[in-house]
Amino acid sequence: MTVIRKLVSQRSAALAFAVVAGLVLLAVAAPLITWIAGSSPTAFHGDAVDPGLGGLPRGAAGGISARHWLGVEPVNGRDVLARVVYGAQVSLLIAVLATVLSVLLGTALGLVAGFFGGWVDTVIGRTMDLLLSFPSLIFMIALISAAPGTDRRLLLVVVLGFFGWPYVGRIVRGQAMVLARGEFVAAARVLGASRRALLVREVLPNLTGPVLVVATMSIPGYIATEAGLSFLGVGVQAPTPSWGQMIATAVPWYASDPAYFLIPGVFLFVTVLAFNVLGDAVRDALDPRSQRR
Amino acid sequence: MTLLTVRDLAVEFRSGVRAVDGLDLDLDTGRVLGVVGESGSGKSVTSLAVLGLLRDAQVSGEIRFDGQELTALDRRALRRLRGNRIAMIFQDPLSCLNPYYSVAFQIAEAYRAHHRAGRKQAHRVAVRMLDRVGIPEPERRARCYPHEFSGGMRQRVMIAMALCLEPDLLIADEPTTALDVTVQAQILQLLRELREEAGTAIMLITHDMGVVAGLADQVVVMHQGRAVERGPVRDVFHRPQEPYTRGLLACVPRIDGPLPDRLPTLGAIT
Amino acid sequence: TGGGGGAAGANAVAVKGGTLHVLSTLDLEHLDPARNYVTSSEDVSRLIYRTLTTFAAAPGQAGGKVVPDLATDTGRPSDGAKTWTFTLKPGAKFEDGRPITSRDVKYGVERTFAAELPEGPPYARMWLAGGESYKGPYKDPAGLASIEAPDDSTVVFHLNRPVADFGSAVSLPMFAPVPQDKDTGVTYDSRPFSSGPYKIDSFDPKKRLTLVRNTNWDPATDTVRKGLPDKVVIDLGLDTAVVDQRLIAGQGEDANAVAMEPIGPASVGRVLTDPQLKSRLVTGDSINTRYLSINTRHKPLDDVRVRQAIAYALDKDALRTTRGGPIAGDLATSLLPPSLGYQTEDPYPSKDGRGDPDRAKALLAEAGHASDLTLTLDAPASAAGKAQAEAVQASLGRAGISVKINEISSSAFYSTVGNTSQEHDLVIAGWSPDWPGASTYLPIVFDGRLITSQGNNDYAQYDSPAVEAQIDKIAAIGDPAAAQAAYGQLAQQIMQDAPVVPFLWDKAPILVGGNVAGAYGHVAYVGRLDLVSLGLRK
Amino acid sequence: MILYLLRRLAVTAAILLVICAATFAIFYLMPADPAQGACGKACSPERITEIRTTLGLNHSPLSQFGDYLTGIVSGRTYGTGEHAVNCPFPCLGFSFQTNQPVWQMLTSRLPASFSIAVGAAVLWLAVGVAAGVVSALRCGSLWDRAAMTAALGGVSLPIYFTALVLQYLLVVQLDLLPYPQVEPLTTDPVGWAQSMVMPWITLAMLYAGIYARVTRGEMLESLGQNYVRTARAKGLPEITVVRRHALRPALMPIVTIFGMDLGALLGGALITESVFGLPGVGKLAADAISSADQPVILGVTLFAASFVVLANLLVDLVYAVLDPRVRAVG
Amino acid sequence: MDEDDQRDERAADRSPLLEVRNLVKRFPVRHGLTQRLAGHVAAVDGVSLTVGPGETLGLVGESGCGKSTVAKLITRLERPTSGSIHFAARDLAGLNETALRPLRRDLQMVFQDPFSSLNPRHTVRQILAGAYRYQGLEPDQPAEELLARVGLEAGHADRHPHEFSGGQAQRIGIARALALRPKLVVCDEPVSALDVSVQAQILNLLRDLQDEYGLSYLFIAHDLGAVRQISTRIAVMYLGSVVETADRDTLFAQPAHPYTHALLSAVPLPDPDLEASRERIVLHGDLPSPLDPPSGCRFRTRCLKADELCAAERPQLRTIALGQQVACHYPERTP
Ligand SMILES: Nc1ncnc2c1ncn2[C@@H]1O[C@H](COP(=O)(O)OP(=O)(O)OP(=O)(O)O)[C@@H](O)[C@H]1O
Ligand SMILES: Nc1ncnc2c1ncn2[C@@H]1O[C@H](COP(=O)(O)OP(=O)(O)OP(=O)(O)O)[C@@H](O)[C@H]1O
Ligand SMILES: [Mg+2]
Ligand SMILES: [Mg+2]
Repeated sequence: MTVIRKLVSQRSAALAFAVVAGLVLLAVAAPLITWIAGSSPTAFHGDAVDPGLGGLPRGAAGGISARHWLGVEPVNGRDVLARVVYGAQVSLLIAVLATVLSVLLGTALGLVAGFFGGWVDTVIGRTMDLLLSFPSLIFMIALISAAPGTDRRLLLVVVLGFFGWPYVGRIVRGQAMVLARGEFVAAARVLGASRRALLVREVLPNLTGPVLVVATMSIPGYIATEAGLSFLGVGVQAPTPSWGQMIATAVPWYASDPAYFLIPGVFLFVTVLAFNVLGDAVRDALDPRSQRR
Repeated sequence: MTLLTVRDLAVEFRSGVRAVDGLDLDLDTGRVLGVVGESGSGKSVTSLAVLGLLRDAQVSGEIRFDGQELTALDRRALRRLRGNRIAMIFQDPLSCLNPYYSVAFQIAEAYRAHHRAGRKQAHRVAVRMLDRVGIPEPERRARCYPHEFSGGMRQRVMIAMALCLEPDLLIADEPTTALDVTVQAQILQLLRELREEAGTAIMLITHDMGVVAGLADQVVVMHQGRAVERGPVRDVFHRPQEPYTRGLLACVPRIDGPLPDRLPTLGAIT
Repeated sequence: TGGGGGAAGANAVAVKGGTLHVLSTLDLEHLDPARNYVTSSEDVSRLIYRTLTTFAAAPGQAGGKVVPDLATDTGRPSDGAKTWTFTLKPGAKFEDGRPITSRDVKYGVERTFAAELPEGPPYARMWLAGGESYKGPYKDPAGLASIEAPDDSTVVFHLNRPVADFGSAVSLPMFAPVPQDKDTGVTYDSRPFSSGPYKIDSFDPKKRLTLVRNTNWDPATDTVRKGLPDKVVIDLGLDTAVVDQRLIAGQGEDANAVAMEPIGPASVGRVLTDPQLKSRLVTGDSINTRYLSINTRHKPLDDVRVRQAIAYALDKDALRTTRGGPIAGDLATSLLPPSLGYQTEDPYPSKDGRGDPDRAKALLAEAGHASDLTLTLDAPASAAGKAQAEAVQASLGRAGISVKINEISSSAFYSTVGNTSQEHDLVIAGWSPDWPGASTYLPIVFDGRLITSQGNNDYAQYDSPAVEAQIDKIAAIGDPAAAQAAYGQLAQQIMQDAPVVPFLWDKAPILVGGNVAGAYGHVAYVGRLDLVSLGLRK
Repeated sequence: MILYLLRRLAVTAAILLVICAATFAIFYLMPADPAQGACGKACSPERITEIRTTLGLNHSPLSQFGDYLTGIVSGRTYGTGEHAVNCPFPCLGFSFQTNQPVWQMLTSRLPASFSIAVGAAVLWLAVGVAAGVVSALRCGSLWDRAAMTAALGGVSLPIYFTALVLQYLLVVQLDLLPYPQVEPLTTDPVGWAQSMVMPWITLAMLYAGIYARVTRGEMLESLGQNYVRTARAKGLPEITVVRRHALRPALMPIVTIFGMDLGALLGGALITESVFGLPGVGKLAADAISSADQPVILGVTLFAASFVVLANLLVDLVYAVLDPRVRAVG
Repeated sequence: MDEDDQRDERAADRSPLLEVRNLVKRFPVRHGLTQRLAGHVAAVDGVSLTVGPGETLGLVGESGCGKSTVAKLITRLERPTSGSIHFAARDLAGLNETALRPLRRDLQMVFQDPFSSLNPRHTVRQILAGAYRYQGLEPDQPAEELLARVGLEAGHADRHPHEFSGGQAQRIGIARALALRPKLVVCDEPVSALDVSVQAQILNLLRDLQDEYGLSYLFIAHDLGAVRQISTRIAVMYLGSVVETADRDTLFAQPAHPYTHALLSAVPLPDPDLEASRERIVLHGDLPSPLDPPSGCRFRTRCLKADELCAAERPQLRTIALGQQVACHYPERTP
């Protein structure tokens, strides 16, 4: 709890926290927002675009109007606001779930590797090295495009989580290794603690800090990677919106309809930035050593 | 002749900690001043304050070295004084030596910072100093890196580095705390010899009353940033005036003399 | 915009020399004549090798006319169009100066039978007598007896059935001559031996093809190709936006450049609103029809009412907008485009082609599928493919049909949907006849007897005995005009069953650089520029 | 040391083998049939069988994998007879879509990737490390805060976003640069540089941010070390203290991440190359994936992984040279 | 050795609580980048010890001589390479963790670093409860009572370790060790990390607890003063082996091993006059590397008396006086 107090006492962190909270709210309240704005993320509005000009939105700045607060998509005239808020839902959910998955895997395996050492460590450590040396982006794309028919969102979570766990695992392993040599673990062993008790009761609670930090730090990474994969054409499938996919479809339009490109881009940037600031702040708050502000 | 005079020294950190609070010290040329006190009493901060090495801290009071007011010196002048006229050795010799450079390089570096000397010449000085502090095979060992030395050897290297410029004052901050007794005895012996040979004044910071007793002429007992008692070693050890000093002397279990059933302690449980 | 294929810089004079740049977003899939069966590759290969006949180098419908190329005429049929004789022009040479002989033509056609060289058109295998069992010259060096080369300049084809437009068929690259000693098998693809005005200097697939003048090409023997630039550089695999923007900016070398493909929807607005740019836009008609194919073998799509409901529901205008709006072509109302000279009335009309969801719902209700109808649409995983798929999704959604999109990698798209077990309910497809006319269209796409488990073209898996009988009947008609009229009726007959919903007759709006002359869209190359006529002004 | 090197190389080879096997396995899970891709539009069932035979797809996965590995070390031939396709050593597969050995495609793409990676690396190292050092020295100052905010911004910007905004500004709006194209350095140095500027900046913005932050952290760490205090106590000039005693140790972890980053980039900057349409290894991968050209995907994956793994090895060796603690015993 | 035990005045009538014989522990040592196996360190190289009921055996020696390893072997935090550890009539050396668990109640440990031996995430109450929990027992006394025993207040029970001073934290560590009412407590340098004044408090506390509960201690330290203060018998270690054991007073008055002698003379005395007059034996050189120990007598490289015999033959511990054993060919004191 002191962590949160420390966080809020920093202006930048408080701001980042507010942005993140706002985004989560935006994502959760997406149906409400679209209901208020009277739009839907999938409905076409052929009248809002000009087919004679290749489907460019009618009106200035990407068709921003009272009906479409953030304008419409070219060609099909879908409401950008609705897509942005629903996209937030998808992007955040994927990132959070991928984080959960990678943290679970990474913590469990890193803990076991660091604590037991020996061949267990060798096997897990080598696996992590292996995964880390994978050209993961290429691999993710190949993997995702190789598995048609499945729910892309689920697939993204699994793939991101799978390629992400070694980053968590490496940190946890290092920490667990130090902790396992700690005298309090020796003390518990002298008291007769079983290995499971040592892992779960003694070592694990001490990992919450570092795990919290990597988790916070990896969320922006996943948001960006999900967006990047969508950008490369293997993201969330239509008509479900995600920010990366919006940017990807906007790419050809960046010169003729910059607003369409900029709006999801700015949302993505701000989100990733906010999470990064927050991650930094969490790390500083948990690490008494660092006076790095 | 007084070499170092500290008057009303106060150090306050940005965090609000007042580590030193109105400290006075005097050290004569060629003498050894023992500064003792418990952990956190401000010994190290005092020594760093003398060298102007404190960061994030407000230093007030007078520090007069050989007639010069150090607090008034600009950075360049202070830098020229460091190493050259006032040298320092620290508690943990491993972390105080840069792991990336050979010990000879680090000694020569100190020499070259104050003398116009070529690499070769500085290296020769370094080897000579290593020899002088009792490192066997100095030629070969000069090219070694700190991690290849034992704790005692590293402290010898630190001493060699401190003494290569023949300073007037050596500040030794717990030079033997990290060492074993037999090695400590070696280092103390070395300091004794050096003091006799070179006449270097030493400010010896330690929490070990025995070390002070064996080396110092004068002693200052520090407690919570102040000097609670000062005087010639004999007086302070045999006739401590302050209860704190008395407690400090009594609570250390000794290897000689009568064996008390319970050790006297200083104050309440902390 | 309108028909006829506007020709930018038509009255400007192109001079000989210079380097022409072509900017392409695609790759040249195959340059080997045996495998070359994609319009853009065909267009490019016309610079490199010659065929017995070829299309006239002319804008508009005139370009659909087949004219002699290596041959002296468009072929002399005999034996009720079962035997076709061609005489080679004297003086035509390969890039090394050797004369082109009938044996080279015979060998070139024989190569197309080799399994190592797949993907080419099926006509030789279908029509040449004994073609079913011939395995190509690598396995069977004796050659195919039904191709005769009695002397150096005569080649005779013996067919297993009468083929009235065989003279058009030999315009395909597969009828290009290949000298046997220059055949490098599979690797011939990257360096075919030149008989046209240019030869390959270097080819880096997906990157760049550089063509330089073939000094042994004699313009006197060639009435079609102009061969003006000294060098043609084709950049491949560029981004659509980049091609558009480079040509819009038109600076430096890009003034000497043309686009290979139509401008992207995102650039339409900018080009059309700028008169200077608009003047550099060449719009070519094509004979391509795009349609939504409905798998008639899947339930409940076997019910014609459901298919008709889809035909009513489809918002053709939205689909066209994904391709750039009106400039991308006219809304299709029937199977055969007006550019082939057909009447076009829509059996499933709607206002402005926006679809009629109410009619659709009514039909669905009648068929008992008012709700809960979920269909899967196969779409290529390209930007355009996705945009079209979403448009289909949205417009059928209005009629209560929910559509799931199944993205398929572009390169595997046709082979996947051509696999009857892998194909889903709906496919966005289209057909461009191999030469103007319906004979390489309706009989191939809608003849249920041709459905194969793999490599299928009848994505609707439409199999109507009545239609098949009609196809056989038309095949026997000798008079081209009568055949054309009969195909028109056939098209209408097919439309009643709604196996496909045509939505667009393509046009190709293509940007050309300011210094390029002689640019026009060629109807046989889906409206894209006829590369053989291009030249630089200075 | 030689023994160690051999062992490391063996481990490296083993890792690559596993990566290779994993990638290979994925393609067996893939419903798309490589033969179907090569067969194309007008594909008859008989043809597909013949193609499968030529490609060896009728063998068991394991023996195909064996063939693949054999190909890498000794080259291989697809099909039989006079017109069989020869894929010389090192045969990372053969693309029947482009009719080129994958190795040839990779090597023809390498110069572009190399130019992008090395140029960007120089830029980000210069900017990132310098900014990080200054920030650490002026920790808490206005400059520090500004630089770190910028760095965080750089880290948070999606690459393709930066890339396109750059292109919009520099090319479309200001007309300062042409659209990136591939000009070989040797024939057209100016054109080469012009086309590289944007990829460099794009990548450098991201990595300079990362490096500035890491450098700052490491510098603060090393500035707090006792040996820095010793150096000051010796009376060394501050510049020497910083350069020799603080920066040098701080650079060690940077060497590690630099090696890894550069290794990964040499294996292709997927997004950057795709956005700017530069024909590097990354673009090759993207194209191969979109056209399901499996031999190429497999080859690129392996190729890119070898860079990472080799970079790993190299970093360790560099460490051994730079860090006497690692060097001495061994 | 049985005879020696019989001669031991305290343990004469009872069998020893802990009897360690020829304990050996080797660690593989890997080096550098290559992680090459450089050899084995014999951290403990044939140590024999006994601790009787109610007795405190002090174990002194310089850094790296293997004191902590002995402690870890006895508490079975490490598995011995060879040798036996008889405790409560069982040999701990070969037992597995499950078999050890009940025995652990009687054999507890206090660690050097008071903070790192307490789990920073647990409250004091949780830490103390762990003692029972890990044994599968219900706590028989509340945390407050345990705290009171070591001189802490009940209010401290719900705090986290970092809220305590070093001395207080060490008291918590002691309370934890005592929760199960063990017979023997191994204390591995329990006071070295503490300030002098706090050191005295902890030493007094240990003494009080011993009197109260009849505990035995194996008290490890490098500080001879502290060892003298608390021990009844003292063993001196050098490079993995015990070179001398003696009653406390004998050891300080008449050290028999040259190393013990040098060690005692190296301890600075807090008395300027004594310091000035005292005869100093300054050993030359460093402790040899345990990776590559000298042949014969381990101490010979630094010993003034060493000769060929010392290089050739490793001296065994032998009794030279009542309660005094020494491993030296030329002890200062002969029987
Ligand atoms: N950089 C700093 N910032 C804030 N407080 C500090 C800093 N350095 C030292 N202090 C505080 O100043 C006080 C005196 O510290 P100092 O290091 O001088 O003690 P010491 O007598 O040398 O103790 P020890 O024997 O443990 O070395 C301590 O309370 C310490 O917490
Ligand atoms: N796990 C281990 N692996 C390898 N060597 C070890 C291990 N533990 C201890 N050693 C080595 O064994 C020797 C004895 O170590 P030990 O910790 O027992 O010494 P100590 O007497 O307790 O020293 P200190 O006074 O520094 O605590 C040392 O040389 C040490 O380096
Ligand atoms: Mg200190
Ligand atoms: Mg120890």
